[in-house]
Amino acid sequence: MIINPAFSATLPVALVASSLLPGLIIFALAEESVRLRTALNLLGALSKLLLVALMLWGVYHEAAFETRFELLPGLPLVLRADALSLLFITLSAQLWFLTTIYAVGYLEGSPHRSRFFGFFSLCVTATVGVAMAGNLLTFILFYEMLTLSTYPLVVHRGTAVARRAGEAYLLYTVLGGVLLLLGAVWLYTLTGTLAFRPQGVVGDLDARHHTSLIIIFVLLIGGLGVKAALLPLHGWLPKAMVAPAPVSALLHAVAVVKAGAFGIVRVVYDIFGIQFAATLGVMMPLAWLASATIIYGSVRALFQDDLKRRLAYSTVSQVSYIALGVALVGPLASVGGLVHLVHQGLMKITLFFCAGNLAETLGIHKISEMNGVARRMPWTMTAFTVASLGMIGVPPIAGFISKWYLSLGAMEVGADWVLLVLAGSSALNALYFLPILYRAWFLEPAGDWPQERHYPRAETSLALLIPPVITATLALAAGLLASVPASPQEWAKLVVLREFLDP
Amino acid sequence: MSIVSPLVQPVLLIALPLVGSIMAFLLSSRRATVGVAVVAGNLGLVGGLIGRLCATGPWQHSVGGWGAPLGIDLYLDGLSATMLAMTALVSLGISAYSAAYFSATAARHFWPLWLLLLAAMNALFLSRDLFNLYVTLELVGIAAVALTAMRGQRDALVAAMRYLLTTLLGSMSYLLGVALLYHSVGSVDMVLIGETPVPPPVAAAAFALMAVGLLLKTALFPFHFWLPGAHSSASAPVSAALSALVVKVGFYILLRLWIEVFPALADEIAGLLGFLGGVAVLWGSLQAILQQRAKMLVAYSTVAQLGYFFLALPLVAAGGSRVWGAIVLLVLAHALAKAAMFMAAGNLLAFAGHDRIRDLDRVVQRMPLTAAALGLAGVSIMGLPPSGGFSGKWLLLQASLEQGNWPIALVLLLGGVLAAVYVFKLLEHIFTSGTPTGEPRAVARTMEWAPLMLAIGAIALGFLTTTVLDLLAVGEPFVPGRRDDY
Amino acid sequence: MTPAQLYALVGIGLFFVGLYALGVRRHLLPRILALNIMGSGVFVVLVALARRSSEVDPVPHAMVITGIVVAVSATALALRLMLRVAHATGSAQLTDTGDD
Amino acid sequence: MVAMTLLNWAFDIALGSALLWLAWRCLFTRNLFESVVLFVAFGLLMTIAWMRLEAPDVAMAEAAIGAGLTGALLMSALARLERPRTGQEDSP
Amino acid sequence: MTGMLRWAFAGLLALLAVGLVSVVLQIPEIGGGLRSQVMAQLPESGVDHAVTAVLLNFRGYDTFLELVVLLLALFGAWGLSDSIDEAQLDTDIAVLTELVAFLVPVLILVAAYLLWVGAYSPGGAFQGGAVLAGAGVLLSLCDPGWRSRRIERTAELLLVPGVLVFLLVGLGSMLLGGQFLEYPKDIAGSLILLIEAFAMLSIAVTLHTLFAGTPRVGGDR
Repeated sequence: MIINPAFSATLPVALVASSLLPGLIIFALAEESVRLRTALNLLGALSKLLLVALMLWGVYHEAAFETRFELLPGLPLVLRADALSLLFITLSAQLWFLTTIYAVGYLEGSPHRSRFFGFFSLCVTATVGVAMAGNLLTFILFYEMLTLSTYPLVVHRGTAVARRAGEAYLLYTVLGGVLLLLGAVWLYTLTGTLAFRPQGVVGDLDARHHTSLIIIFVLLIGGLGVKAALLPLHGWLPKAMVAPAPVSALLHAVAVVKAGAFGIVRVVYDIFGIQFAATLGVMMPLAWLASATIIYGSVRALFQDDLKRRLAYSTVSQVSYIALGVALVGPLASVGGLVHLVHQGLMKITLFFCAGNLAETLGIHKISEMNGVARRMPWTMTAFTVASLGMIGVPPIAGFISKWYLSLGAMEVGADWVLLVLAGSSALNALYFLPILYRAWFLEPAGDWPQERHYPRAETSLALLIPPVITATLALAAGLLASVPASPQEWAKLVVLREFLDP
Repeated sequence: MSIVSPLVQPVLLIALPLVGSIMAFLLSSRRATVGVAVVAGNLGLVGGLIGRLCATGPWQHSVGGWGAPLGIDLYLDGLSATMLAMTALVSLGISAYSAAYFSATAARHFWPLWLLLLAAMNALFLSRDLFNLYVTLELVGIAAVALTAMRGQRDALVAAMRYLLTTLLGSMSYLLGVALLYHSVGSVDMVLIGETPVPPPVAAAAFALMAVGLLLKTALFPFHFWLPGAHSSASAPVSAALSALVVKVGFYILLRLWIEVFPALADEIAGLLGFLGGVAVLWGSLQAILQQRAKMLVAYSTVAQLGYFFLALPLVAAGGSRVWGAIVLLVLAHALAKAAMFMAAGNLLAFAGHDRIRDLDRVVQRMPLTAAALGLAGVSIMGLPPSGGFSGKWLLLQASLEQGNWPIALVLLLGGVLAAVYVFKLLEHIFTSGTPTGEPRAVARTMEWAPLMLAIGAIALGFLTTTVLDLLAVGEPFVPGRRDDY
Repeated sequence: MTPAQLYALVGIGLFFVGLYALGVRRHLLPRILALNIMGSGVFVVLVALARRSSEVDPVPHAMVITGIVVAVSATALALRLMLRVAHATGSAQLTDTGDD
Repeated sequence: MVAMTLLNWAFDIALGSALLWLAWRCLFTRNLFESVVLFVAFGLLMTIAWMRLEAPDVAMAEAAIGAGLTGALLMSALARLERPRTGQEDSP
Repeated sequence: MTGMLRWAFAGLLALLAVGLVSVVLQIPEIGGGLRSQVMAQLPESGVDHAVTAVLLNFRGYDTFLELVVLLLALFGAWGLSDSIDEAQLDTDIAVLTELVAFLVPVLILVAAYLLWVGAYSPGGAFQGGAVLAGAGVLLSLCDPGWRSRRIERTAELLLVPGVLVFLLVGLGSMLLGGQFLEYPKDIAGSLILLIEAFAMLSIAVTLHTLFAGTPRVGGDR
């Protein structure tokens, strides 16, 4: 189908600008100008949603949206919207909108909000850039920008603990960045291009380079694995819990860990090409590593009493589903992995929203304090329940779809051991989520809450309540309506179709 | 390209700041106004020259109309133009900062010296006559020392004295080399010498003497002993000028000698200089990490960053002008970023009355612009994208991997990590609170904007990479003997 | 060996004598003198080598005159700086750590 | 004729070694005043050397600047150095 | 430096010296360097004395920058002047006074002569300027205050014309269509004399100022 080329070239830039410009303006705003700041945030978020809708429609009809700019000799900066990037963009655009609303409510009256929302917008800008990166150079550029723009959010509270968390975060991400850079440059010296193309760009390389390619693969996955919190590079994630709740939500559901996972998908699909990667023999080890991370994360989660830490380890576990799905080298498994990119986002952000609500409204940080909390905050806990059941994989919630496709994919490629991993992890999920639900719903409250605050209209401020309810609903919908067109599942199928079956 | 008036002459780059300096000396007030105006005019002139360069290609100006070897030739090509542009931009930032920074008494001494330094650097970048270069080198050195000493505090005076002895020693060594060359060629014009056969031992000795002299001035490890003291004890704008511009001067001459006069010899010592550069990167970064005072940290970071220029030299032999381009990119990026860092550090000092890193108290809240300048400059110093530092390092990394030169690749990466460590050692403390010491003093707006602008420049350089490389290629400065086409 | 070469060698001798003193002496005045003597050494080399041929090349002479003026300027500044260092630190030596 | 050249040689060698010796004494005597005086003397000998090298212009410059004014500068600096005031720090 | 190190240092330098000597002896004889060209162009230069021609014409740009160096040294010293006591040398040379009174006029004459003679025989602005400065130094020796009492203002205004006139002549020759410092052939000689005259004054004043102390211009007024 035909669209005006100028339009198709400006759209990606507009998408980036829709959060970059508000961010930059917000930096300049005075602390007090709350209205203007909120307006700007929402305006940016809404316009981004609009632009994404446009793109979805276009890409669904095979239109190409691309912008390039000569950054280094022979190495352009490329922003392109294809099916895979849109899967990620759509997620981040929606969740950014909700998280903004949530953050406005959450940070009400707290200091340095201009700085916070400024970096918050930069963070989303970087995420969108990562999603739309048309070559590895562009990807790296926004990937590092993501690191730099999230650091101030992690240390936002300015306490010594926050500083140490920031140090840990930097230590991991900077080293990851170095691996990524080395891998990218090395790859470029071999192939002369860093473009992302279906079926990859290295397939036709001389066989004597294969060892180098394997090392490069390890370097790239190592660099991306840091943000994707792959074992053993996950250390920073639980520490980063000191950040304010909206940050944790964004970090875990959308921005950071997903950027890593998404990068892994990109490298496997569009740099190496999944078939070629399989022939290199690097996919099975990745599958093993992902499985190990899945189990390890779940086990560690079991022993955390701090709610956010337990959720963090749960993230470590869940994000690896994506890598696993990709690493299994089969259409169905890939669908499972990709769709989990979205599903885990919806569910995990719900859980963090709820955790934030508990902390804000009742001062609850520990699971042991949660007895009977559902009576005080039914809506919050309902959302929490839906999300955690989804994590466990209870039909018809989104998580079930992911695990279903992963299992099918595993059987399809004859990797039956994966079923054990999935079953084990689901069991562990149940073991660390169900007790929480039991406490919340069926136990008697143990006297007063640590720090209770009352709100006139509802169990907590509406800005805090509405987002989790919506995301929970979305998680449910994603499961129930999995097979309507343009649902995450169908979209993931579209991506996989274009990766596997196109000539 | 635009039509450029033929009145745009290289000589004006020397005349204008010189006259400005004399005015600043004779005037009894409004020195800063004159100074900033002159530096802005200088930037305009450089812009005009670059326009003319792109329009008509490189050209030379034979002073006195005699031409080499009898006379002295000024020469403008992509390389000199780039260095002039770097100097003009950074000087403007520094001047804007200084206008607010100095008390009337200090300004009385600062502006004449500073404008004269600018004139001297412009003259140096335009000259291709080895003896004339000696005179300009002395001008630059003496002006730099006088500016360092100007602050008048004990540490500044001692550092300036050591700097003076070092720079004079360097000049002497350089001049002896020139003497040997003159008497074996009968000319001090670079290109003519490059074309005339010189007995190998003489050439080697001359190159060694000149190179050592220039390395002393460029503070390549182990000749860096004078740098941290001088660069950290001078007043902030002076530190910025020293670190961003003055140390580059020696490197520029070395680069010209390398290409024009001693290509064969140069390839032989490339390995040694590359090794020293690598050591400088690691040693300087480690020292920077260990420092407790912001300005010392930034000064040692200069030692490290200078190392990169030499680290890359072994790649030149095989990589040719692309590697030179990457090196010059790093020079530019460092000039912008380091000037910004020193001025930002100066703001911390002026604001808190100290620059102990541990006690920087929530600077980011109180001086967001300065914090932003530190951050953005840091991005370029660390070599993170998008920034001039990144572009340069990427190109070098690419060259070193293409040539299978892993040691250099690893030093490049390791240097980046260490840089991240010391940059964030600074940054993390501006986010978290230390123990406030004394009543903070307000800092003038321009003193916050100037470094921020330069830091943004360092970032923007990442997007202008190809433009800069094109400008640099005008007249093929990296191809020996190219310049006598004119 | 010609007289010209003899003087050239003397020049090199002066250069290194000065260099040695610069490295060894602590007090600033001898160090400044050392730099001057190194300079004289270089100038002698410059002029002496021109003397080798029967008709003398005037260009090195001009260069040396320039050099002498540059040297006296530098010396004046160096002495001034030395006095300030002496007043500030109480001794005309570079006490703290640093060169050689 | 031969005697003449021999004489010249003898003179040049004597002058050269005198220069080196003066330089050495000037730089390594412990007495600052002495070294300044020796430096001036060195300058005067240099003047003769310049004449021997057929560089009268340089000789004049050396006599006037190298020996004369530098000597004066050194003397005044020395005089001020010998009476150092209490090492007070100067304000920036 | 400890004795051991001293010896090592000395040994190293000795080695380098020997090496350099051997190199110098290998420098080829290239027949008078630029002499032939200088002599060929001398008639064009406006003066008859080769060295002056090189200094003020062929390599006049170096000389111009050299004047800038002098000025720079002055600025530098000025920047350091704040706290150095300008108290004069308490040398008791009253006996000299008569001698000086006789010597100073002579020196001034000598300077003028050197300047004039520079055009066709050894001599010139620098030598003359130095002699003039020497006269000033002698005066300061027996009457430290003379300058600040007599000619302070003029003296300080005389610091800069050396450079300025040189610069103006250079730029002027560009306006006349030449290159920087490309004097019109017919008036080259007089231009050079003009430049040298001002240069001599500035050199003298600068050198004397460097000796006697620092100027009181600009903000000091």
